[in-house]
Parts: sequence; C-alpha cells; structure tokens
Amino acid sequence: MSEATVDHVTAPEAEAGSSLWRDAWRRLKKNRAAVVSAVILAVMILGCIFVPVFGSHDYATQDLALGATAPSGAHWMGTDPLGRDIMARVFLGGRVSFAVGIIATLVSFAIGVTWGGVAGYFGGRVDSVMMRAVDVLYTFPFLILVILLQVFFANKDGAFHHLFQKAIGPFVTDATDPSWFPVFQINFVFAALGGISWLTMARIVRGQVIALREQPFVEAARSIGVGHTAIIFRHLLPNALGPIIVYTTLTIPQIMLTEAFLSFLGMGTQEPLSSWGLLASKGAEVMELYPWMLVFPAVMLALTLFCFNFLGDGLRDALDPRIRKD
Amino acid sequence: MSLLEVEDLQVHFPVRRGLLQRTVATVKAVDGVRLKLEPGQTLGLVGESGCGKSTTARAILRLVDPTGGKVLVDGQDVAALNGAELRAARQKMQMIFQDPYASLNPRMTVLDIIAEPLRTHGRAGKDKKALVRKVGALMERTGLSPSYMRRYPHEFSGGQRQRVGIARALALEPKLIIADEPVSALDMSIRAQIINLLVDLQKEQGIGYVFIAHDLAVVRHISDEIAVMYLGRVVERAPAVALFASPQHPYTQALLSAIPVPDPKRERKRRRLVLTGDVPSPLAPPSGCTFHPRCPHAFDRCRQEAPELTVRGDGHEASCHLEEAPSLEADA
Amino acid sequence: MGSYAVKRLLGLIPTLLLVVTLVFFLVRLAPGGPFDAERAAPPEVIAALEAKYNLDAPLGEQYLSFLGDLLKGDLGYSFKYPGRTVNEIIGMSLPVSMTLGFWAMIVALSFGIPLGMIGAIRQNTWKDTAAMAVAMVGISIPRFVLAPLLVLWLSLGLYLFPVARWETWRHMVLPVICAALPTMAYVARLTRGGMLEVIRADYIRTARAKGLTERQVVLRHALRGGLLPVVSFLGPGFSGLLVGSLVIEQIFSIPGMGRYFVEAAQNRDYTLVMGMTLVYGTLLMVLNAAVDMAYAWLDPRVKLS
Amino acid sequence: MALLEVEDLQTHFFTEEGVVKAVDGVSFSVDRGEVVCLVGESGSGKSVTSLSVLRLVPDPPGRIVGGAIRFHHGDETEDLAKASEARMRSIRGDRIAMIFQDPMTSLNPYMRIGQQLAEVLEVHQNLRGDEARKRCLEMLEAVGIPGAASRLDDHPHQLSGGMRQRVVIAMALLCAPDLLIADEPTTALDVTIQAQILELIEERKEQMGVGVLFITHDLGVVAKMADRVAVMYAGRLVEQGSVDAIFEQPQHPYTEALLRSIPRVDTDGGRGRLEAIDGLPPSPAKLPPGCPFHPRCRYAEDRCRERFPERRDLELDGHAHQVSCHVPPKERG
Repeated sequence: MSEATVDHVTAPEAEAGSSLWRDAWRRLKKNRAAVVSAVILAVMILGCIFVPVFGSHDYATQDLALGATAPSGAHWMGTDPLGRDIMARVFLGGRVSFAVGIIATLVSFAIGVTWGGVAGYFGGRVDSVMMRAVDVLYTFPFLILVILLQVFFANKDGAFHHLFQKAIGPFVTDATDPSWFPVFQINFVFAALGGISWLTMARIVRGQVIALREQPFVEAARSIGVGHTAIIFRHLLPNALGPIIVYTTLTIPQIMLTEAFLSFLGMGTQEPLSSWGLLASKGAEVMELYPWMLVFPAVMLALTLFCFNFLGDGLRDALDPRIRKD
Repeated sequence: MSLLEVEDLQVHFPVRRGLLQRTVATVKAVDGVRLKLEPGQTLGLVGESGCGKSTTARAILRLVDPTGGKVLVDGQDVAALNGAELRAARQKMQMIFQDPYASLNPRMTVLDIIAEPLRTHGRAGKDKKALVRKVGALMERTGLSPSYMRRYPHEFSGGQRQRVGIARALALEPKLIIADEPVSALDMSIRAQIINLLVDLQKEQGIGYVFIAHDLAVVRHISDEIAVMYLGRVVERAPAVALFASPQHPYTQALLSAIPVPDPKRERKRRRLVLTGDVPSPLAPPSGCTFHPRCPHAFDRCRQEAPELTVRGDGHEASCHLEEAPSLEADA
Repeated sequence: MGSYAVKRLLGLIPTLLLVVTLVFFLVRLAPGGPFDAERAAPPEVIAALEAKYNLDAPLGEQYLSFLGDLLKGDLGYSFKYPGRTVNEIIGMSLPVSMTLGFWAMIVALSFGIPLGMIGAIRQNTWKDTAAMAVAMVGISIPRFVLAPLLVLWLSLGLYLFPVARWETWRHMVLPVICAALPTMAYVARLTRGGMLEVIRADYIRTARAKGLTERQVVLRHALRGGLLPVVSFLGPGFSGLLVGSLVIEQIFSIPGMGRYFVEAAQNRDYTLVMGMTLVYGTLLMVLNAAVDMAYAWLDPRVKLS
Repeated sequence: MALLEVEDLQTHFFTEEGVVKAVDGVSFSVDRGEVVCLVGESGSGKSVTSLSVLRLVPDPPGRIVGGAIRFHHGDETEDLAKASEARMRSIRGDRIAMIFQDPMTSLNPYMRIGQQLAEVLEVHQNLRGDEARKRCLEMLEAVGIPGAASRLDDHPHQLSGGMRQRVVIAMALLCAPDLLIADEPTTALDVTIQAQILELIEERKEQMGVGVLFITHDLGVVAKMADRVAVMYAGRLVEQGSVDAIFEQPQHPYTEALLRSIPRVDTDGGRGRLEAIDGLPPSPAKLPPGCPFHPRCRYAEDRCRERFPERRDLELDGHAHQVSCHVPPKERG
C-alpha cells in the first residue's frame, strides 16, 4: 500500500558523490586567470625555496671591487654597489616576503577566527563587548602603533630581543650572534602585521557564524541533540570555510604590501637580509643609475601580488554560492 | 497519558539595545498557549506569519527556551530539563523543517545526515555495515533509493530532500514529530506524495504529529484536531471536522473565508469575509482581544478585556466575547 | 540627525582618551629616551633637558599634566625641533596632507567608480576583465615603486611635471596620482561587487518593467545601493590615504605630516608622537562617524541609535 | 478581439551545461477584460513566459529564439518578439505593466514611494511635479492605501507586505495599461492579505477593463481569478481552456492528476490517501523525449515516449479548448 509513494527516480543530473568542494574546484579550474596565477605562484614559491639552496652566489657576500654591474652571464640579475648578487638577494627576499605574508596571515587567521567565532557563536553580551573592542581597534591608528612597536621594542638588546635569544637558545649554538638580529626583527614584523590584520577576519567569521547559526540545518542538529562542539566543527566551520579561505588569500598580498611599506620606511626587513619590499625601495633610490636593482624585485613583488589577488577573486567566484546561480 | 501537554506556554523575546544589552521591550511571541495531543494523533497548528505557531513548535522542542509554562512530553516536563536529561529526551521528539534546501547540511552526505541522530545518541553501534544497512532501510522507508546515500543534498530535488529530512527524523523512532510547514516549499505535484508518506508513517508507527501549516486544506486533511493561533494566542481549538463545519471565532471564519477553493463554480457563489488591515506588530499588540481592530463584530468589551478560551461544543473551544458564533453573512 | 552627530562626537572622546593614554604610556615605558642621541652630552645637560620637559616627574604626574595641557589645547614643545610647538607643526603640515589626501580621494572616486560600474554592467566580457586588470595593477604595485616610475616617465622623460616640492598645481599632479591609484583600485572593486549584488535585485527588474532606459535603471536605481560598500570604505580609505602618503611625501619632498610622523617615532619625540596620534585618531573617528551618518542618509532602512 | 496573442514562443537559456528550453512552443492569448491564469510548477516555464512578453528575460543567458508575441492596442498590432528595445521600453509600464511576486524586494528600498510612482509618469507621460504627485495620490487611494498623502514620502520598509503590494499594483496601473502581468503576486503574502489583494486586482480589472495574465501555482487562486486557464509542464503548454472546463473536464492527464492530488478545504475527504502523482517533475535541462509528462503519466503509450503530441482543438462548455496529449480521454484505460 505504501509502495505507491516509493519513487526510485534518479536524482536529477547528479554525478555520483560530487561534493560542493569538488564543484568549487571544477569552477576554479575553469577560471583561466586563477589557474595561471596559481601556477605562477607555485613556480615563484619553488624558486624562492630552491634558488638560494642551489644558486652559485650567496645573498650577503660582498665584492666591493666588483661594485654594481648590469645583468650578465655571471650575475643574471646584476649586482648591487656592494657587489652582492641581485638574483640571490631577490630569491632570498622572496622567501622573506612570502614568509611574512603567510606567517602574518596565519597569525591574523588564528586570532580572527577565534575572536569572530566566539563572538558569533555565543552572541548576546559576549558578542556585543567583543565586537565593540574590534570597533575601537578599527579606529586606532594602527600603522602608528606598528611603527611605535618597531621603533621601541624591536631594537637590539631590548627586552624582546633577549626574549628571542632565550627562545632560540636551545635550538642554535650562537643565539647571541648579531647575525640573528635581523631574524628577530622579521619575527617581530610577522607578529605585528598579524596583530593588526585580524580585525576584518574577525568580522567576516562572526558574520558567517551568525548567518549559519540561524540556518535550519543547524537548528536541525540542535533538535537532534547534537552538542556544541559537534555543531561548531561539523556544521558551522565547514560551511564558513569558503569566505574565510577567500579572505585569507586576499590578506596575504595585503600583508606583503604592508611589509614592503615598512621596509621602505626602514622599519621592516633589515640588511643583510632582504625582502622584495626592501630591495625595491633601495632600487628605487638608484633607479636612474642601476635600473636592474629596481626592476627585478619590483616585478617579482608586483607579479606575486597580482597573482594572489587574481587567485583570491577566482576563489571567491568558485566558492560564492550567489555567483554560482548564473 | 497524553503524548504532549502544553500548559500556559509563554515565550517572550527581549529586545535588547546597546553595549550593555539592556532590555528595551519584550515581544510576547507565545503568550499562554495550551495544547494537548494523544499518541498517534495529529494536531494541526494554523495561523498567519507572526502568530507564534513556529515559536510554539520550537519551544516544545526546546530550540528556544520557554519563558514560562509546562511542556509535558510523555509526562516529562521538557521545559524544566537541562543538559544530559534534555539530550536524552530529544530522542522522543523530532522535527521536520519547512525548507528542504536549508535544513540539510550541504557539506554532509545523506548517509551522515541520516546517521547523525543515531551517532549522537550512541545508537549507531560499532558495526559500520549495520549502520549503513539501517540508514538504507530508513531511505527505503521514505521512498529513496539507498544507492544514493553517498550523495550530497544539492544533488536531490526538493521532494527528495524532504524525504531525507523525514528519514533523519525517523532514525530515533520518536513518538512525537513536529512538522513545520513540511510541504509548503514543495511543488504541487510533490505535496501529495509527502503528505501520504507522513500519513502512512503515522499509521505504521503510531507517531503523534504537531503539524504546522498556513495551508488550511492540507491541515484539514491530515489533522484530528486543529488549533488556530493569532498574535501568540490560541483563539480557537476544535476537532478538525467541527472547526470547518462551524468555526466559532471571527478570525477562524475570516481565515476560512479567505482561502480560495479549487472549484470555480463554488468560488463564484462564495460570500467572502475579507478582513481589513494587517496583523498588528507583536511589539505593540492591541489592548483587550488582540483581534479587535480587525474584527467586524468588535464591541467595547473587546477593546478592554482579553477573552478566555471557553467551551463551545464537544471538544470545541474559542476565545471570543460573543456568546454565540457570529453569523458568516455579517458584512465586513 | 544633528543630535545624533553631537552624541556621536561626544562618544568619541572616551575612545580617543583610551588611544591617547595607551600611546602615552607605551612611548614612555619603551626602552630608550628622547635624548639618547645626545649621548655625549654630560648628565647635567640631560637632567636639565628632562627637567625642562617635565620628564623627571613620576609617570602619573606627567600623564595628569599632559591631560591638563591637552584640555587647554596645548600639546607642548617638540623635542626634536626645539622652539617649535607641536601645534605649530600640525598647523603647517596637516593642511598639506589633507589637500593631498582630498585630491587623491577625488581622483580615486572619479576613476574607480566608473571602472567598477563598467566591470559590473559588462560582467564577464573583455571590458570587465580589462577594468579589473587595471584595478588589480593599482593594488599590486607599491606606491614607492610607482612614484619613481612616474617621475622617470612624466617628469624626467616628458618634462610634464616637476619632480618634487609642493608649490603649484603642477607639483600636485604626480603625488596625487600616486596616492590615488591604489585607492582607486579598491573603489573599483568595491563598486563592481556592490553593483553586481544590486543589479540582480528584484527592484531592478521592476525598474526595467516600468520602461526605464538602461541608463536610468543604473543611475537612478542601481547606483545608490551599489555604492554603499564604497561609502563604508571612505572612512578607512581616507585614513589609509593619509598613512599611505607618508611614502609619497617622502619621495616628493612634500612638507606633510608623514615626515613628522616617522621622525617623531624614530626620535622618541614624545610630545610630537602624542600630537600626531591625536590628530590621526580624531580624524579617523570623525571620518567614520561621518561615514556612518552618510550611510544612514543613503540607506533609509538603517537607523542611527 | 484578442489583446495579446502568443504563438509558438520559444525562450531558451544558453548555459555552460547546454541549451535549456525553458519555454518551448507556447501559444495562448489574452483578451481585453479577461483574466488568463498561467499555471505550473517551479521550472515549468510560466515565469519565463511572462518575462518574455515584456522581453525582460536576462540576456545572456536567455533569449527568445522563436515565435511571435502579437500585441494589439489601438488599431495597431505589433510583434513584441521583434520590436526594438526602444519600442519595448515605451510599452513597458505604459501599455503592459507587471506585478512581481515578492513585494518586499520588488520596490527600491532607497527611494520614496512617491518618487518610484512618479517615475512611471515621467517616463511615459512626461509628467512631473505637482501634477504627477496628484495622479500618484489618486492611484494610491484607488488601491486602498490609508493615509495615502503621507505614504508618498515613506520608504518601502515603512510599509507592511500587503501595503507594498498595493503600491506595486498602483505603480502598474498608473498609465492605465491594456495588459497587466501578475507573476505570483500573492505567493509571499498571508491568506487574509492575499484575499485583499485578489479582490483589489479583480476590482481594478472590472473598472479599467484591463486584460490580466495571472501566473500562479495555487489552484484555489486560479478558481477564484481566472476566466481561462493555461497549464504548463516542463516548458510546454499542455492544456488550455475555460476555467470551468479545466476544473470539471480536464483533458490532460497532468491537469487531471493535479486536481485529484490536492487536499481541499471545502469537501470532507477525511484522512484517506491523496491521489499523488508519482515521480518528480523533470529538470528543464534534461527533458525526457516525447511528451515530458510521460514518465509520470498513468496512460502513457509508446508514441508518448517518441514525440510531443500535436495540439488538439476542442470545444468544451461552449469555449475553445486545447490539449496536447496523444491519448484521448475515451481511450484511457
């Protein structure tokens, strides 16, 4: 008698087991600009990892007798006035720039997701106080703070420097060696930039969590008796991930740009280390004399930022359900 | 013992403002609702948007916390439970949602969706194959091919998704299912399939339904008893047949009269009681009987005093100051 | 709206106080002092200097006297530029920075909005791609790379504009372009996103069904809603312009605030740091308040409370 | 004489997955002072048909690829499928006006009610200022908006759903159109408000003699509103005829099954089983060959699986009636 209701009709146009992630991946693959960007970025990252390892020049070795030379067979990207190989410096600078972008983004990701997630999930007074704090911080002249922090705390033999030396002490033999100082400074930049970039992330995550919390499928989970942890990890986060990933992708280039800006002011990466921002700002000073010193790092930096932005836009199109409709 | 007894249920939502979240107003979404449902029966809950029918349903399931009153499910006061006890009690009552698109997690397979209640309550067992068999049986029962269990919700049509939602609700073999507008988002030709499925399941498993809908025809078809709500209160409660045969409350009459019937000849003959105005804001409900501003029969007492539910016949109650049901021919 | 504005501005005071207090103690508790550079100077001289600037008093007392002076509108003398008050420095440099920021914002809006509109209206065509590629270039090239390149091309190459300084309108062209480009890129992307959202709205279809021309549909119905994201960007965008102009002021030798900003921080010029923080903080918050009010004016559904 | 004649209309969507024939060979007509209800489920093509008449189908991806939309007004007859965009603009909102489903989103939230109304007069009658305002006020009063004068300066969010839909109707009627297209105008409203809006549309139709193309999926609303009914299924028109004939002698198995499957308020059917239609409506992107209803049709024969049935013209109840089915009722088992 109930057979009449059974309809084993095939689901419309379904390919077996394709998930939303796979759909997003398929859409992303169709976006030529995003794919090309991803490939360029991959090549760039591989280059930054391996060129300094296998390259024939060291980034810090000076050859004052040689001085600044134009690109040649020996030095493909030329040398700077201290005779250092630009190519070695560019790829090392790439390492630093990528590291700054990625690590600071992870820092901002960690703070932002936690802050926004907690505020959004608990709501009420908790949310109201936490988001008011974000509002206040938004109005804080943040770059000023970073500059102040840099100037006041990231200096040699300061309290933070000693802390850093203690922290790396167990891992290296020469923690007090001055050559570690630029590394310390870079770490400070990571933390400082991460610390100022989480506000928007927190807002995005909060918005997502609040919107999802009201979704019937979350209510359905609650009606079944699913606990808070499972709701957060099984129902909320997997669905909030799309916009978070997009924003993360777009944060990386922003932070790389901010690092370049700090380096230009002399408060980012310090010599003899290099970053694309530092190299480009130094190159800009002498561009009439030694244009290669500007061109190579500037092109690498601009290309990377360009690719990250395109990739981020591509991900947005692939993951955003509203654009999916057409 | 009744399967469900709701006594003087109140759900008030504070309207909060500012950093300190001070309460500046209160919305009485549900204000003193009394309901009763016997095992294996269906209670229809009808009313227009904002009347509190969905909030009542959610309060019964403790998806919102009641401000006051009792919700006895199988004799146990759900409104007073917390933590582990509440979780245990949830096995007895399940919900079917209105929107078959939004009520299934898009990142989970149908297998995981239907198995989630079993897993949550430790009833999945260790044997994975047994669980898959059980989910398969539930899918069969709701008219879905078990071969689709590894698929994701967006690969199904609305009607199929609603079957997944029903399978999920059945997984724990509940005694009470609350169905919140389960067919209003479905296509016309699919509605009857789902209604039939729900009726069949009730006959086989003796489930009690609280069936919420704004479509009175569907409610009439499926319900034993019907409660009509207006602005957070039950204004009339009666066996389905009696309610349609002799509606006692002017609002019920207006509601019945407002619904066009699929019969053009009857439609042409009908005399319609068209209500004027909109449903008032629940933030500032009218004094006395909340229906009085739209009621064609309102008199002074209605503006001052809220009427109680009074018996109008066998199991028929209405809250109206008029001693007798107003005549349907009254001019609006 | 007027009473809201007053309330809102009064509400800024506690936040501003918080920011100022934080910076005040941060600066003073940090290692190093304003006169470290004069290391060669005998201790008596330094002590005399510290006494002059009231730096030998307990911190709490310094803070209270700072607040007292602040109430009177007196920010004290700069450490680095003896004889010049912080008020004077701000009075001279702020208008310059504001002028640069203002024109840059005008340029950014007048190019960014049309670019974004083209992208949205011609979505997924080559015009869209081209418009967005232009925008993407804007946010992908740092200002300090862009500025020298423009100088090289337009000043040294074509002799169109002066290389540096801040005198006539011709001096302003290059710095304004450099400052505007990244902001323009953001404006373009925000416009495109906002317009795309709105263009699919039901009320746009209603507008078409009324018989409006495509131009009327866009200008009368789509633009207002589509530009709301741009409006909310104006506050942070303008302050971003001011901060971003540090670079440009340095490259083009423009006597704006940026220079003092960096110098103050680097030289531990406490009074100047406080002054700069105050100016930026106030500017930012007033701008945000103004943006909120503009938003409420543009979107009647938003209630200010 | 017919006001609107749609003949063999074909509107297709060109998507990445292929061509979706959203409307595939639809013919019907609307007379002056007549309400024609276009009935169908989601994806049946009823909304695309109505948008095609006004040429408002988003292009890309949609395009009218065939057929004629003949619109008779005054002494003129023109084919809207071939009219220029400028000509279409002068018709939209003037000779043919449209009411959309969701009054919450179909008014511009940023503009005052008065501006949105006056815009129609400005575009079509070059009327501005006080004169336009006066006309808008009259129209708002005519559609039963209390305190109309003060409402002109309100924004849409200050009005309830029912009031907004009245505003939308007022906007549609300002230029006294010949044809009104209403696309599920009451689906988003509560039943007591729906009753008000339906009365209003009927009343205005009577007074202004406007022809109405009314799109809905609610058979109750059809019974109340329609003079004639056209039933759509999967992009095709399967049956059309007078409202009485459709409800009492449905010729197409889909119409028949639909009427049997719905529970009714007015008859006590008890709690028995409904006569459900098995299966699912086909996806418009993957239509079955032949008659699209055949997989769910209890009378389906081999020929139904092979080709779409020719339209047959009948006369029922004294009115013309068309049905597209291979199997005449007499031959059904």
